[in-house]
Amino acid sequence: MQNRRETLKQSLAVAGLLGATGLFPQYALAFSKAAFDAKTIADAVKAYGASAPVESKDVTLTAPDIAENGAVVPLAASSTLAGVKSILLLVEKNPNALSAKFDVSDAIEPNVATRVKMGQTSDVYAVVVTADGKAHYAKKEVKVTLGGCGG
Amino acid sequence: MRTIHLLAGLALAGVAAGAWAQKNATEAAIDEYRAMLADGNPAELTEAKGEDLWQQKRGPKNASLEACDLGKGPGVVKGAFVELPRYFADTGKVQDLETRLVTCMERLQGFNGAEILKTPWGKGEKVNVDALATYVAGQSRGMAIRVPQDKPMEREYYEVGRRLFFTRGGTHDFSCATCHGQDGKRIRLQDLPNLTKNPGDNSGFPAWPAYRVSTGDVWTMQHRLNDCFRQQRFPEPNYGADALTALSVYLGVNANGAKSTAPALKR
Amino acid sequence: MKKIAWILAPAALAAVAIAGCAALPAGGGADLDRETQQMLLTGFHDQGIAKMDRITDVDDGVKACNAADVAGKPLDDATARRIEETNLKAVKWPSDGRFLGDWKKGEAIAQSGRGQTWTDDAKSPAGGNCYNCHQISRQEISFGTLGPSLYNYGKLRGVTDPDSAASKPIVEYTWGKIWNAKAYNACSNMPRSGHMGNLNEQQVRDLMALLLDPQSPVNH
Amino acid sequence: MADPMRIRAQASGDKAVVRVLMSHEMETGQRKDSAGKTIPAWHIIDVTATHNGKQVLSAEWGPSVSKNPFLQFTIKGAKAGDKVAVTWKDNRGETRTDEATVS
Repeated sequence: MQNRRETLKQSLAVAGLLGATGLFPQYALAFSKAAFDAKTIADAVKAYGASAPVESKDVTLTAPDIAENGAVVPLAASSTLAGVKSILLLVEKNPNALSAKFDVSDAIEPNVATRVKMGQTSDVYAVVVTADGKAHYAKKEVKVTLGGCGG
Repeated sequence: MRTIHLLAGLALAGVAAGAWAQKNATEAAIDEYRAMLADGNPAELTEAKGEDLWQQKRGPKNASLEACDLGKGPGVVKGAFVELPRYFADTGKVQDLETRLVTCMERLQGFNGAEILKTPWGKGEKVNVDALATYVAGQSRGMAIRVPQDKPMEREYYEVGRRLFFTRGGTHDFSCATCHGQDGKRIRLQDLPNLTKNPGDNSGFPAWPAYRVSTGDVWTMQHRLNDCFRQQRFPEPNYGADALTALSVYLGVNANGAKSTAPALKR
Repeated sequence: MKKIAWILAPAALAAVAIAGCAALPAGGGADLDRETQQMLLTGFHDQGIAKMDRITDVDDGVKACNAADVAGKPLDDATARRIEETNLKAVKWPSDGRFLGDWKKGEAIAQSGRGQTWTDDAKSPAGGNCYNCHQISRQEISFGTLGPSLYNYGKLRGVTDPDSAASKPIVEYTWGKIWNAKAYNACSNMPRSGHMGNLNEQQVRDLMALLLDPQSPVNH
Repeated sequence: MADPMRIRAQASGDKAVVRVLMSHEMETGQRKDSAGKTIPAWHIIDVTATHNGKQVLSAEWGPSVSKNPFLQFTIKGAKAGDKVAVTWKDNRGETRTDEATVS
């Protein structure tokens, strides 16, 4: 069970990642205050209230536990939520966290897959934004291993 | 005293079991990763490019390669890959897929074969040889390897290849057999096919050309062997050298009966 | 001269073929050995720091192991002992008597698979290639299995104080093994890291610490 | 000109799964060449897909999508014989469109 403080931290981490993408001006402030000290958490929560991203079991992120090679990491994201507008794939520890943003029409299922580069072991997030402007996410850690002869 | 020994034994068994369980979980995760990538191998892009190059009129003679004899008669592509390397009477040599393609590019299209052999990886006509090899290999997908040993020179190359395979050298005393002479071993998390056995598994000889995830391009067998020798800390083999063809004959004959997976997807 | 011999060789082989001989060249193994050497000489070239002497200038012990592999038989005991003795004599022991360095540096050396290839430069320090073949610390899950697991290496061997007299035999053996693996196993798959100049004395000390220092993650 | 894509669109039931492979370097702009010079970023920034001419998906990509990108999505109500087209555009302004028939 996550306690409330941890939940807030994670929510803000996602808000921070989203803010860093520049695609969601409403999260930009959260990013600028992404340092996880108590004051910032309090401020950011006040600023965003209910619209802070929430972890949701209605979002499914499919990713390997271990990537044999960080150059190609298969990721798939889907959702059972109604009114999905966009699906984002983010790698927390990449130089640019956002890998891809898919704008989904009613003509396709909210279910996309691609492959991304990961510089190191990191949490990966699938964020689903619904028509009401809310962000829902799933996350998973993907371990990136060293391989081959290494020379 | 006995109790202490017993406890120590248990502790050691615990450590060993822990390591084993971790290894299995890791291996299962790596298998899962590979399965996720199996559908959608970028080698398909190279294959399509190679098919186009095969049919295109190119080179000083403005000719296609459709009359190229890869060992099963002019223009026969299907099934050619699984029977290479083989002896070719018109060159008097045992040739592998890449050197044979260079011969065709020289004779049919008028390219300078010696120039192509000297071209660095990823440049000029070398890229096209790689694409052509990928296309040709793809046309034998799922077929059993049957590298011939009918001609004396083919048998001689097998024997020389076998000797090269066991040649230690360089600063690390590595031979091909150091890594590829036993069953069930790995470097880091990568499984090492035992290349001394027949038919072995089809992740060795029958997998190349292959798309390499780590480099983001297709490597032919020539390129694979070149980089093996680099990691062996040997001097560099010449592209198309008889030594590499001989090694390929050894690997190919050992793989006879295994199903071709080329162009495969590799780490 | 070499070139002429090379051109003549296929002609000789063709003659064998015409004679309808289904077997290999009349000279058998010796001819094939010569042809193998010839293909090595004509099929490789100097590249970067990797020069031809790496395949022409191979010591007799290595040659004997190669021949044994080709024959498919292990070396006879006497030859194996002789190779091991020669290699053991060549082990250079630590100049100041200190066997252990810094396990943290040792871990970095064990992780690195770089060094001595034609794409490496002679000035940058080489790695030990250790994780390529061995499990070492528990934290690193990407390890090879060509060599035995070295996890708990010191602990399993009862090394609580590497400086103690009781630990001396295992400490010395470990140094010798890293410096020149063929001192204990004539045809070992393990590189002779010190002997061949791949790792320097300090790097070997650091690897020793990784394996034997009770503080190293290898031992807890 | 950029090499063609590989598009496979397979109908199953009342939908079609589309798998796309694109030929692109996807250079991150973070890497250096052997001389130590930064290799400039060069990657796909925009992908769109249409079903019988009607746009069904648009995507924005960063440099961390893998080289020779793979994309999979599922079109509702697509059947054998329908046309699926995919277009990408990169940060140098180069673009490529390929089309496949649902099978």
